[in-house]
Amino acid sequence: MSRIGVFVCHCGENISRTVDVEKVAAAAARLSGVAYATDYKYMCSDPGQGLLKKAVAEHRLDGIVVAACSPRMHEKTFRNAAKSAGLNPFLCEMANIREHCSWVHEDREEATEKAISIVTMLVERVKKNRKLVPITVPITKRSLVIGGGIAGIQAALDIADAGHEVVLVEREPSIGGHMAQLSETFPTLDCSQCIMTPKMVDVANHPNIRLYTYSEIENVEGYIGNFQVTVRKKARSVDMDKCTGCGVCTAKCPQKKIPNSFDRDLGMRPAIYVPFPQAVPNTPVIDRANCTYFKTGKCGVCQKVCGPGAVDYEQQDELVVEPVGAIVVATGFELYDIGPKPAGSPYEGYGEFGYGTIPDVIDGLTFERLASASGPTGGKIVRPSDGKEPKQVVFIQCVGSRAREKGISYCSKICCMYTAKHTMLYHHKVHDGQAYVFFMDARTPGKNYDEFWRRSIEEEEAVYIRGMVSRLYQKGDKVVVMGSDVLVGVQVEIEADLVVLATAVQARTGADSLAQKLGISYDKYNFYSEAHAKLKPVECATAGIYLAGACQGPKDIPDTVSQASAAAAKVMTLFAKAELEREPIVAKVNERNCVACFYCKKVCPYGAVEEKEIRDRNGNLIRVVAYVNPGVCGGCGTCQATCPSKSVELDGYTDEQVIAMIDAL
Amino acid sequence: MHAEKVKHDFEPKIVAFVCTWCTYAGADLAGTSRMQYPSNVRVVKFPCTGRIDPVFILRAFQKGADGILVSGCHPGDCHYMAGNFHARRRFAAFRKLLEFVGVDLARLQFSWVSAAEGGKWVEVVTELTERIRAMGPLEEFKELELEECWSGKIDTPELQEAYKAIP
Amino acid sequence: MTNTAQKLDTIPLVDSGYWSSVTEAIRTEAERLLSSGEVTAVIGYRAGRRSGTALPAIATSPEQARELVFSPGCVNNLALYLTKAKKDVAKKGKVAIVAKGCDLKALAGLMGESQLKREELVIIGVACAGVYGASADRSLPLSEETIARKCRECTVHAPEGVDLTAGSVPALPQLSPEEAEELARLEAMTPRERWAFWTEHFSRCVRCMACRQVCPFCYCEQCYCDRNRPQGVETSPRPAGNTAWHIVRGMHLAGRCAGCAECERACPMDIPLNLLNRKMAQELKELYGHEAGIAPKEKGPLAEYREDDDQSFIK
Amino acid sequence: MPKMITEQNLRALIDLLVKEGSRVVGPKAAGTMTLYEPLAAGEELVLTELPRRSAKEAFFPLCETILTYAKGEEGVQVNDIDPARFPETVLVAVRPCDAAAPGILDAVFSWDYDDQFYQERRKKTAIIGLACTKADDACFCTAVGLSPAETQGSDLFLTPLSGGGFRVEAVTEKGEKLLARYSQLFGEAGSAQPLPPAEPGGEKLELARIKAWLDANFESPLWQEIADRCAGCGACAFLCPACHCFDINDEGTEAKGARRKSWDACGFAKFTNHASGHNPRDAQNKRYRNRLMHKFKYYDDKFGKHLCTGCGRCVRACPVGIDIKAVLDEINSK
Repeated sequence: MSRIGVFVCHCGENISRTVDVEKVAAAAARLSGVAYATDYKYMCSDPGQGLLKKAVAEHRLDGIVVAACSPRMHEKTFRNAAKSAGLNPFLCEMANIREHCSWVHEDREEATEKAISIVTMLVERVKKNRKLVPITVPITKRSLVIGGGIAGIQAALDIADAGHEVVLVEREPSIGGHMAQLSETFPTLDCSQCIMTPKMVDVANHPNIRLYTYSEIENVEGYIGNFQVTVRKKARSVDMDKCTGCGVCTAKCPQKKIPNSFDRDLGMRPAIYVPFPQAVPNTPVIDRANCTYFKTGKCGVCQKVCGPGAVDYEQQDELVVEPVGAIVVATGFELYDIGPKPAGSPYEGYGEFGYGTIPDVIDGLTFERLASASGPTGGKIVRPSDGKEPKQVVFIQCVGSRAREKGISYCSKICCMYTAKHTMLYHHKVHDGQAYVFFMDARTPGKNYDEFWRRSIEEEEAVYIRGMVSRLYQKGDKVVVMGSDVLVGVQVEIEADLVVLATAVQARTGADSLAQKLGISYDKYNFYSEAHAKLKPVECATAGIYLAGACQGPKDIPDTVSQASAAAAKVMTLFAKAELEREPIVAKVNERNCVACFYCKKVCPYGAVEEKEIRDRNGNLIRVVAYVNPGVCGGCGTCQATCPSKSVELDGYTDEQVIAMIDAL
Repeated sequence: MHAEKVKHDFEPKIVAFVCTWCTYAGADLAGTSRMQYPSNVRVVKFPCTGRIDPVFILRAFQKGADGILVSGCHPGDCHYMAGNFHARRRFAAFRKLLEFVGVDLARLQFSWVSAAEGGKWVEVVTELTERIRAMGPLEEFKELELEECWSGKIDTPELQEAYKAIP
Repeated sequence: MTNTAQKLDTIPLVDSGYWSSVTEAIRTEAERLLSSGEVTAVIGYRAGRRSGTALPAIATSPEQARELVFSPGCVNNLALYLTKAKKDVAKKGKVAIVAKGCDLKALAGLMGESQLKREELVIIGVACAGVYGASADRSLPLSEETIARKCRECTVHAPEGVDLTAGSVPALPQLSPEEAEELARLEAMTPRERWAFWTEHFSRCVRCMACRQVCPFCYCEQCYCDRNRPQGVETSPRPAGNTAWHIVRGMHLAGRCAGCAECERACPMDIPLNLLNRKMAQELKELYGHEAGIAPKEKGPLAEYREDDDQSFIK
Repeated sequence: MPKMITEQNLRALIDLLVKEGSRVVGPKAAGTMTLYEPLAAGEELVLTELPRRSAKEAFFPLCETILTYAKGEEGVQVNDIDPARFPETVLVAVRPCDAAAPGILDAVFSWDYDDQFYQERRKKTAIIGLACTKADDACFCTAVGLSPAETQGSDLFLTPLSGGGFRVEAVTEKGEKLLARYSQLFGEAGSAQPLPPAEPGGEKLELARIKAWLDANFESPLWQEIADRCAGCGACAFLCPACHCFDINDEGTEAKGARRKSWDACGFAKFTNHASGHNPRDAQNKRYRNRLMHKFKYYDDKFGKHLCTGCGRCVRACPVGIDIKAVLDEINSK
């Protein structure tokens, strides 16, 4: 006979307001196998936990049901309390009578009745719970960082500085990401490159960092502490070991008219190129799609001029397998394309803003390149159409962001600040120019942010117009901006020389397919999901994978760097242990009953099921059975539901436990 | 204005088999958002819909459930990558079998409710409860549960009374 | 005239020479296999004591091979004897098996479930004209009246992928698909009517487990429905437990059943069990294009998925 | 002077018995077959076919509840099923092979343990037997010492008459009482001749010889040979009029439930499975051997009877064609 203890929590009044907790405790006390039942104001408080521990000893309890909030909230708390009372923590269960009962029902009688029935089900379940012991698995103390922007760089440097090897994988030929494209940064107006490039160099020189640029993640297998990551090193056509970075090839390349995407297509680059002068590594890459040699088989100039003989047209993609114990995902963002609705995109476009058809309508990142001293115009702000200095510039905020009708309802977070910065940069460079900003409201929560924004208005003379723009059109060499000023209540029409759109930050194209390789979840905008919005903002629900930067959601640089360091800290925490302890919610095979049909193996999403040979003392094969690798098993239980004879069972969710609950209905 | 609480003649037993990551969390969200829904539903938590054995559905019907909800993560959102895909096929097949045996499928609801869809949880549970309330108790299984083979049937009223007390 | 109709029903589907030629082919091959030592046993049929009956036989010597027969009484799916449920036969070593088309599907299914290896098996395929139904009058020849329901819709008279085919398929008339018609009749009923149909049948079930024991796919060491901790399905032969048992059985066989209808034939209470299996097969074909065939499949329809599988039933 | 009853009156007798509150059980159409089932009216009686299941169910139900329990405020409450309340039953048109069975089973159900459930039902049941006038190739009652006209086991025995109706014979006191009580329905037999009894074919068995062989052949290749074919189901045992093994199961939860007794079969792999996991009859050959030994040796050793009435049901039902008569023939010839 079981000796279960039932503890009914009032949760202040959160539960007791609608549930008669005393009645629940009294009903629980009458249940078969319940040795003790009580109610208490706050079970999660110290005295509450103390009460539980005392009861375990006094009443020799062998199982506990805490009827309180969601197990997602406090299961750990109470299992730890049970553990410190000398009970196996897995003999403690929570009956959710708050989120699933008191908060969602008003009728006291009904809610009380439901609470009693929830407690009854959990009591029956606990009777069938078994003691479980945490599983330990070894940890490979190397880390993978995906993405070489500021987030990835920061995370990689922190982990590497702690003495652990880091594999940093970047898709582009150089690390640096979006931050390398920026001119100056808010709210201090530091030169982005000045603070960024030293970090890039640190990465290149760090003995603990193995850098793969122009590379992508091909495949990820394994689990926390033991991932096997396959990296595809795309053919660069230049041997990185031989190349000295002298730059002769790029200078001699006859094909020079290729729009440079790093400069938002404003500048041109050759077919063999480094994306920007401070690139790390400073090794060129051949853009095979635009290279004459690759297109026609003729040319070959770069190879001829290369002193060290580094140019290699025959180079193939290479697959490298890296064993790592933790993964930091820092793949960043891209900007919302505001042209006419692209085919297949879930978002409505902004055809009415003429982007792509009116040359002097640009986005914020393009403006950054115009304002950048190392940009295509050398930092001179000119119009793309005719190279003239614009005297009236209209900035439009929330283009795409917070536009539910266009398919995106979130705030991109950084646009208010960078637009304020843009008006300043513009005013610094074009003293007689006038900046106008159409905005919904200014969001400036951050250290020195509001001051910065006010300065753009008060000192840098930007004119902020609260209202939305309805249409843009070309009139002569001007772009007419038609909008409304909702404060004054009038229609506004401005003949601008240049229009800058603060377009929404969105997840990278292909973010979903990377997530599927990694086995992490993502939201409907393809931003990666953290395990808990508040308490686990860096961890993914998939153990051993952490998030840094804008791949999780729009972020500015300070937040990105903070999160990157936090992710690094999480990795270091993991690596601080010799072995990893994991929840023992894993499947186990009953070898006696297993008939080796291997349906479990066919359905296991983790590839955790292996074929195990059972041999006699002389080594003769008796039979083959299934074996679940506890380190690899994710604990979903699909195997058990599929196994016809239930010869594989998921600890913590056994048939006995489930059927006990059903029978207690 | 506070609406008068309506008392119904029949309050169905509704059982919900849910995964812990999406639907259980969605139901939690409905709670933290203080949404209101009928109190008929009893939740049985699983790690994943992939763990939900059709036997559980059958057993719950046998043990008195008038309606059953099975709910998990939307396709592509499974915490375990593919558990819900396997579950989807399994239940697509199982519901056909139940239907063929004569179970009215209006009593068996499947849904995807994400951790963010507290509102959808409320909607699904409310709709199912109301539907079953209108349909009345699931007599088929309840009658069957009391049935005996002729030779083991207890004919006297006293024994029948005693017998009825058995689950 | 009813008389003529009656006669049409009882006209032999094949002439008796067909049976003896298949029998002779099986005997010759079995004798060869056993005397050469290629196999240690041949699983086939021999004649029963009662006229018109045949029963599974395991021939281990050339003399016993001469006793093998093929007749309309050879109703059993011998694939059963290669499963783990029949460990004793497996112990005999490499074996040969006589298999009708429907049995071949079961063999393929077992191979897909890692229970058999093709290379460890000699298959003597039978060019099969059909066998008796469970209630047939065995004093009559195989005719439209006496043929088993499953054989009326057989699509695998000629075996494929076998080591030797015994006999050749005679010309056979098209027979009306009785089982398909019965299935359609049930599908057209209301749920209440179907419930009445099935619960009446299930209430007669005595839980003799013949359906399970003759099923080539019920090779579990420990049947789920025999468990008592937990008791997922009541073991007592009461209508409730019987219904649960047959539903669970139907589900466990969904996507695996090869359609041999042995469960139905073995049932002493005449429960039309194959209708359940057939219904599931039909649904899985419609939903996922799955069909039991004579080529082993790596995964069954319920062990795989497509991201765009139908989910119109999910809210 | 022998009595007779017309078919019409036989049906009227059933109607009358039902009206008086008796449970009347007899062959009744059930789907594709005939089964012994309670009759609501005389017209339901089927006289042409041997029921698929035996009549043992009337004494030894397929599944019966022996107690129920519920845990309440004052501890566990147990409700024992009281056999005294079992209904008075008349079994009608029982074939000799079925009628002979209770006479065999009485021994075991009143041996070391008095099975009240069986005995009470037995006491309250009157059996009206019916002679067989046709047999099929599975029937072998004559081979095991019975016959299609055997009256043993019946209280009242009916033999079909050539001109219709049945000659009626009171075999026991119970039968005579029935005859007296409903005398209005019975007439004088007159000169109508009984139809000749059926003649089951097949070899006669020397049961003593068979037993002698069984005594000496606990180990024999025969058992493995049969086991190789046996699928391990319970069809034979469940249809057999003499098989009487049962299992007792508690079904329900800790809070409430029922203890049920239901048929079991020695062919099942888990039949002798111990709680420890040990299974003394761990292979099918041991199980089939036990089946035959129990029927023709152990029961004989203990009670001087054999557990077979030659009804042939197991022969007809075995899905893998195991024919107990053929097995006995083989042993007989050894």
